[in-house]
Amino acid sequence: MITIVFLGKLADLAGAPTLQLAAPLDWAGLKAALPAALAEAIEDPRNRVAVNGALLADKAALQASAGDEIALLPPVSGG
Amino acid sequence: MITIVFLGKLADLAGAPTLQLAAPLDWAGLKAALPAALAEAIEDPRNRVAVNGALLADKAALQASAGDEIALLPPVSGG
Amino acid sequence: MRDIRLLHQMFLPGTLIGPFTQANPGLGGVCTFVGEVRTDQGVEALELTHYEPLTLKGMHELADRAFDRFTLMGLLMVHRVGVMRPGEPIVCVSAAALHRRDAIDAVDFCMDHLKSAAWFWKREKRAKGNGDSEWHWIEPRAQDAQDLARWQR
Amino acid sequence: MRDIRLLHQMFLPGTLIGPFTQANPGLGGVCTFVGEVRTDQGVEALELTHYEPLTLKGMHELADRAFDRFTLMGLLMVHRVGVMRPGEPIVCVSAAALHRRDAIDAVDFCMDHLKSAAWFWKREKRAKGNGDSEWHWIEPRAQDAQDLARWQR
Repeated sequence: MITIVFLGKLADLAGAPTLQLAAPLDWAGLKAALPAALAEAIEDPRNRVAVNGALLADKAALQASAGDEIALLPPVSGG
Repeated sequence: MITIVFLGKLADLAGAPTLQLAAPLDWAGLKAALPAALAEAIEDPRNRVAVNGALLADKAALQASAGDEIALLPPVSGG
Repeated sequence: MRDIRLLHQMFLPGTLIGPFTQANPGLGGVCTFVGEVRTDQGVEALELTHYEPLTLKGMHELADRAFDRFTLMGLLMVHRVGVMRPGEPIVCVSAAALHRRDAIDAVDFCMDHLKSAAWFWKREKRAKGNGDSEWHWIEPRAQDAQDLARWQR
Repeated sequence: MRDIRLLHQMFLPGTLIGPFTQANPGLGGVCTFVGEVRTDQGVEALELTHYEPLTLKGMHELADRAFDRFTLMGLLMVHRVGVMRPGEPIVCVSAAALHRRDAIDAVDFCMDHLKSAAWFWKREKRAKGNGDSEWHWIEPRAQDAQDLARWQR
């Protein structure tokens, strides 16, 4: 399984802070596995993606396998 | 009498932090009453003069009478 | 002396700053900023969410940049996560240096980055008219981008 | 809350900052700078001379300008005079505000002015080669003028 972690308001859209999905997952596979509103939200270029704590320069290049953790990161809040 | 207060390195030149001089005093009278080295030092345009805690805009306009306190203020130190 | 922490519980800044100052003997100055949850009208609580693998690492990278950029003897950077009430401290940054400009600028630099470029997501619990309350996410502000731009070089 | 003082005795900044913070409920942030006598090679003591009728009045005028220029809730400005040993605090400035930029900038502004435009004369007691020591007056530095120029407008 792959753990998906939703941060900030993405957790509201997901209805939960995490979700387990079957491995493996690429970007298209991840979006297909998520509810439409969430799949659309994570396409926003300001949303970043990290795999096992490492930020992806290009989230479309996502490749995750069993045991990985994918974090979906909306823009951080201001001061 | 008039009290003269020497601040900073002027106190070293004067050999004491204060001095009593006979009233009244104007700028020429003050300089004449001080040792030459001190009279010269207080002519430095960076040296300010206060009478009873009020800075003089033009120290040459000094007019002090009995009971007054004249403070001779060299440039303040830096940080 | 370098002390970078994420805290899950209420903290008292004074208990951190004294030991931090003592740990940097010979310093010329210490600048400290403490941020608290403001008592804004109707705000009942503030929640900060973090993502551990990025948030703490990001704070360490920020500290590295502060040490590179300023001549520092020590840096303390402590940030709360979780739910906080108005009046509780959120963040404490303290910088010790030989010269005041380094200490003050390092605190300013770290605060601007912690506030708008660190991995924290914030929401406020605000009272509604009917006696209930509701959580609202806090968005980035234009002022944040301006604050950060001051440090670009 | 406004607290402006000249102190003739050693003080502990922590004992001032806690009550100052408490005295400004609802604040968003507090910035504090504490300056200490540096332990420079061969420096045994620092003496600050002041002229009471001008020095304290000047600190109050500086506080007035800080309140005019920044949006502050409180300002604490405490300065030592007399003879101090390395490691002793000389100055403590703390500003409380709703927003961090006001608090940080007010401290920066007050420190630049206290360091080079306030009525203090400083001399250092420095060790000589032969075991004796000698007092040396500290002159203004070019850096001080640059620091002050940042606030001209």
